[in-house]
Amino acid sequence: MAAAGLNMVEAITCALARALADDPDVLLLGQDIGRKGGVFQATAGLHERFGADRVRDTPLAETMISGLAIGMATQGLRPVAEIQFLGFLYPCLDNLANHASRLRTRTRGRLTCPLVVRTTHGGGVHAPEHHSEAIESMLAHVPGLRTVIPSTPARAYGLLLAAIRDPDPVVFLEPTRLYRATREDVADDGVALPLDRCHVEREGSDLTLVAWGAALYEAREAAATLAVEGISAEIVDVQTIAPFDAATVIASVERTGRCVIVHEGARRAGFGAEIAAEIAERALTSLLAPVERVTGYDTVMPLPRLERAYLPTTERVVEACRRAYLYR
Amino acid sequence: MAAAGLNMVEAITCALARALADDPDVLLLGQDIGRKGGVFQATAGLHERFGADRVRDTPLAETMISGLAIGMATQGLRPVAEIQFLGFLYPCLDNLANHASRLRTRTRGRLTCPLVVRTTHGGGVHAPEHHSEAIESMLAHVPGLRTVIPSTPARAYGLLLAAIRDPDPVVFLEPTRLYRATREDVADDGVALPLDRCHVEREGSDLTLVAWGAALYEAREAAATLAVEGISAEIVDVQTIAPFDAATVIASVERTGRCVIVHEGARRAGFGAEIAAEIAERALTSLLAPVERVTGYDTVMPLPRLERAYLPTTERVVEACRRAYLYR
Amino acid sequence: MDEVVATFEIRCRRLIDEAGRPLGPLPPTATDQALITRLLEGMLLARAFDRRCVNLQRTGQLGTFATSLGQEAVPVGVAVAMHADDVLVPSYREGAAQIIRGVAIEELLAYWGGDERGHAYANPAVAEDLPVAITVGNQALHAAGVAAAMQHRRQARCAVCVMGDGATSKGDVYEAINVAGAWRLPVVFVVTNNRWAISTPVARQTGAETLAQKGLAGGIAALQADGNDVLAVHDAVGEAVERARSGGGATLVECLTYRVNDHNTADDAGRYRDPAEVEEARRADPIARLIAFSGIDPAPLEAAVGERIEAAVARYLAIVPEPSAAMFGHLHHEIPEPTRWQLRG
Amino acid sequence: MDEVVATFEIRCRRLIDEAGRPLGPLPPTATDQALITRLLEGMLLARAFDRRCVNLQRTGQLGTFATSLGQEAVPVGVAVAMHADDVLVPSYREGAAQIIRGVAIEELLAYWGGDERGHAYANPAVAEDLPVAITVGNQALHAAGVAAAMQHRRQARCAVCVMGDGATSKGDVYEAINVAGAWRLPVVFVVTNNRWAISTPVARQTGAETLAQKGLAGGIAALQADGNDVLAVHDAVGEAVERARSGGGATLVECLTYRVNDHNTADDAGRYRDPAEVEEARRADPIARLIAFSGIDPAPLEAAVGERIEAAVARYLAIVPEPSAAMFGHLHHEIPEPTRWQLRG
Ligand SMILES: Cc1ncc(C[n+]2csc(CCOP(=O)(O)OP(=O)(O)O)c2C)c(N)n1
Ligand SMILES: Cc1ncc(C[n+]2csc(CCOP(=O)(O)OP(=O)(O)O)c2C)c(N)n1
Ligand SMILES: [Mg+2]
Ligand SMILES: [Mg+2]
Repeated sequence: MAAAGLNMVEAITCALARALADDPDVLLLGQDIGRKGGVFQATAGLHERFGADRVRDTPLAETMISGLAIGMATQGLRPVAEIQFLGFLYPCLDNLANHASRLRTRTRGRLTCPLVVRTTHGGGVHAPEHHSEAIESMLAHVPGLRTVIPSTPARAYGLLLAAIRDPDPVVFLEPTRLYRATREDVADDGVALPLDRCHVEREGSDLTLVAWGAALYEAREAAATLAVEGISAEIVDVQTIAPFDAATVIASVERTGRCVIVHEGARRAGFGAEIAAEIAERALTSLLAPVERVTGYDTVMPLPRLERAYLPTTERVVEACRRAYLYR
Repeated sequence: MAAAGLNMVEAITCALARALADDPDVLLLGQDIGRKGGVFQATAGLHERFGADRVRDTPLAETMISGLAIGMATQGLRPVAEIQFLGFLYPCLDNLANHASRLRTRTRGRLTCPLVVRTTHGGGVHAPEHHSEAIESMLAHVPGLRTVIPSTPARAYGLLLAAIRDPDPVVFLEPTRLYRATREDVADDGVALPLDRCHVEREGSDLTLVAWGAALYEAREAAATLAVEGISAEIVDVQTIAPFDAATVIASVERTGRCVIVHEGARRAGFGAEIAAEIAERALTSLLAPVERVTGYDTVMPLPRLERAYLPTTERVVEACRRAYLYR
Repeated sequence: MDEVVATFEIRCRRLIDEAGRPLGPLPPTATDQALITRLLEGMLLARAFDRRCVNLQRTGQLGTFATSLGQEAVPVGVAVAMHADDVLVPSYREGAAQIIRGVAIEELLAYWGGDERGHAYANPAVAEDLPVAITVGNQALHAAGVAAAMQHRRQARCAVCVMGDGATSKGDVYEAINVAGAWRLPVVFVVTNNRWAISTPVARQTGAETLAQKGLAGGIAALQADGNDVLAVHDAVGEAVERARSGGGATLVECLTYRVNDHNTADDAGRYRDPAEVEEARRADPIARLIAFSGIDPAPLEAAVGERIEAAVARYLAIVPEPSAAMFGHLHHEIPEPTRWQLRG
Repeated sequence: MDEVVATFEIRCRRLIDEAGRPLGPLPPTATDQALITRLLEGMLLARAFDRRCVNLQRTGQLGTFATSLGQEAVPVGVAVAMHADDVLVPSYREGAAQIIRGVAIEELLAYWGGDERGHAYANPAVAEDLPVAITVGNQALHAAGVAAAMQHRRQARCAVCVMGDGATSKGDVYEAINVAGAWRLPVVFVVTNNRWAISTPVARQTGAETLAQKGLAGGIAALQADGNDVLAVHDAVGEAVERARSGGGATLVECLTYRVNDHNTADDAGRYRDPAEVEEARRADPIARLIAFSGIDPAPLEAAVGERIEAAVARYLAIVPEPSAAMFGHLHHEIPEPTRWQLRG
């Protein structure tokens, strides 16, 4: 956690500023993103720099934000909408699943929907109810919608630029717990990252740890602990949940033979299931141990007093990895 | 497909009538469920029999229907809401995921939410856009929400009664393609079926076919074809998607060693993934072949001209089963 | 103790009565023979198109279809009042408006026949118009977004959104009206109050005496028009369009009409509606009224419209089906690597 | 040609001015000393509770908290106007109303401290009241549903829903108003117009001149009240409650007040708001106004309120944490077999 560089919020602000500066069709909309700079300051200074027309405070209505962005996008604008917390995204699902993701198909390419919806992801920040969701798998089930979850400031920068430049709708989920957790040097060079590639962020030979967002940090800590025990863990940061680059995960599991998937959201029909299913179909013969999922439980994310008991911990990850490693 | 007996719509009407007659707290609400009897006639005659107070036409607003049902349920009523098609359920997700499924947890049992939302499931009836969705996996990801999909008239009757009597929220998805497809004798005996049990509807020894809703019929046809080839398929009708009775599927796969999952919805993060993941974790050593998923594709369900190309066909199921059977 | 802080009124515009007689001094448009002929031709087209579609549906050549019988003055008045560079955001009952704007009849047929290519609109005149909206009400926000884009680019254009009486119960529509008021968006919301939303009469849809007053909640201009008086519809919508295009903000125009047919070809209104009410409504027929007013002989127009439709039907029936891989072709701008294998079936 | 078909007016109720002087003949309630004392005590409680919560938050003993500073007349007027068997459906800024209705102060603290048991409400008097609503606006539909249940059972009761000015932009709120009008539901929607929704002033939230007129869209009764005049709030809400309970249908009461504090303890209003506006608003303080009107010495009430709060804080701080398995205990009426293993962690 370097002292220099940018934290994730700042990297996001930087990407937004670059997108606004580069492309006159880009505009931001959301609640309190103007003078206030957004509830997490992700748009701090942008209202002053680009004006109220391009950094637009909206009325308090999430359905409206999503529907407005669709209409704007059909006119060739590139709206980047902020929803304050992922728990407030539900009213947007109608527009995202029924329209944004379908407009190109519906009109056989005549109309397109180049919009981005930015919102938070995950818990662990002692927030009230509805402020800690991790429902990426619901979004991943929507054909035509890209879902991206960055895990570091630099990846947030590159992936957000890619999301804004993509000619189709993207939901960009920002792990709340990571907003200010780490700093790294981020070159503001306008270089986007690919939108359908998992990132192998640590090579290893004994097992594959697959994670994304803030849960990646538990995976990292687990890998460090396991390294001390002589277990070499490879870490794959999924980062683009949909489309999902199964090939990278499969290739890793083919090498390691073991896989533990870590995510914050509830287990049942969580995105870990998709990954495990791909492995069970495409890498079965390589598997030396059951594919384990270390996830949030199938219950409501508790209020702050119990939230730590809900989220996957490093210990749970380490234990699952040890079980996988020792499995014969 | 016996000539006698009830089709699924009639079985549903029958269950609704019984619930209304048995419990004064039960009431129905939805668009056009009164004099019109619902777009599929599921409430035909109930308005006349039970009155406009207990069979309530609502204004055209799905969010409203879900929110109203929650408020009613907190007062101890048991609202059974109809949403005309699953594609119009999206506006209800906010209330279902943020409130209905959480009210009991949120108040530590002080307030409860005994509501049912009935709507359609799946395609294949040449309907317009938004009338053919199969997004059960999105619902299955919501802790606290039960999701049920019946596959025969008798199971629809028993499961719907169970859903209405359950003291917590249930989404009840009725396969449109099955509404009038088959008839069977349904004893109107008020006997409910369990809400968290898969149903083994055909025993077999060579492989396990897991399906639900209308896709079960492709599984059945496939099993018949395979039988001719000397391959013995066991069929598990999941029927209660959430909570998901993995134990029944695991027990079957432990016996057969092979599993093919069939469902209509898109593949990525579809509920087939959850089932495959459970198998990869809990029955790995029993597996003699990769777990295959025969599903809708990861694209928008097409308009009628191409819908058949989207839906899983008996041939695709048979091929997957043959691959699994021949896998060495 | 109680001080009146705001007052509002809703007005209803009517130009000619059921017999086609002027109800007062008429606007200049009412003497514009070319315009009146266009309006009449449009309504005749609407009626003939609907009839042909129902016939195609009954013979298994088209999917479920919803006609505009008896309420043709609304889509026609709307389409004719719009400028070419405005954007139409229709529901599913404004085929006539789409055709008048430039959508090919065979494209509309293809769409209702279950083929997405029907929404591809080859004619550049309608390149920006939104396709048929099946989900009731969502399109109001899309229209507001289109309008916001126009405003953002300082264009003197507007979006015109058409919806039914039932749609006004959806929160989406209210949210659209509200943001249109807050941002003074160049958008016109036309509510076709045909008195029924499938089996629900408007009186059970809302406690509001008029649907126009829904506009008051967002602080936008709001009025009613006699929806069977095509001159009134044209006039009211035209005024709203000019207001929007000139920076004057949004308007809600409620057009009072009646759905004479069943909701669609899958519905049987006999189950829930008094036939006497329908008979009563038939007497207010917008086509007969305009003919009475104008004295124009409809026969030659009808003949021309009929030919145009038959030629389009022939083209429709000759359309070669898409290959099934087409369902993947436009999901994203290019098929993402991870799902490419699915193309092979 | 244009006929006026409907007219509406919005009235605003004010009973006493900023200096506590009557603005005209007062209702009998204004001479009811016991009532006035209750109202004053309630507002003092609200202020002291807020102050203590902020203090607990600053010292890490409570989560993010939103005070009602300057707008205490609304929750207090509302709670006192309700009958015991009505149901309160609050947002997150009506702690005072909840306490007056019977929620234990330590329960509220527990909730804001991150413990769901704070919503379990041991007091049967509030067994049916809805908990704090975090998602803005959803609660309006829940209130309509509660009211529909009461109506269904022919009970002479009502639901009272409180929301902010920002909430009125949500489609949910409109849909609730609309169904309340269509079904004549026994519900009162109280809009606390404190002029700000976080950093968004009400003028950018909507183009409507008043928020009361949102009610017109659903055909329900609608009025404003001076939200810093607790007698006016009590009177207007009381009238609406009686109307609802007696079958007269729904009302929207917009209470005009001001959010003197930051949005919550995580916000800094200095970034987006002119301090002069806040100073101006402070002068309209509802507590000072009622004291001026009534001549009641607040000191003894304040002392009693302070003691009550301190005792509750002590009980709050002594609460034994729940075991982590508690997060599973109330998901369903019983833990379903398939997820039972997760209990073991
Ligand atoms: C969101 C949504 N809910 C339900 C439906 C089913 N549905 C189709 S048309 C219709 C009635 C619409 O009535 P109205 O808005 O008055 O339009 P009209 O059909 O009279 O033109 C309904 C309920 C739908 N298409 N979309
Ligand atoms: C649906 C939803 N969107 C956004 C938020 C975040 N948020 C919390 S309070 C608030 C402002 C609410 O303003 P208002 O309704 O005026 O109530 P006030 O805070 O002034 O009491 C916002 C945007 C939320 N809680 N719920
Ligand atoms: Mg209608
Ligand atoms: Mg406010």
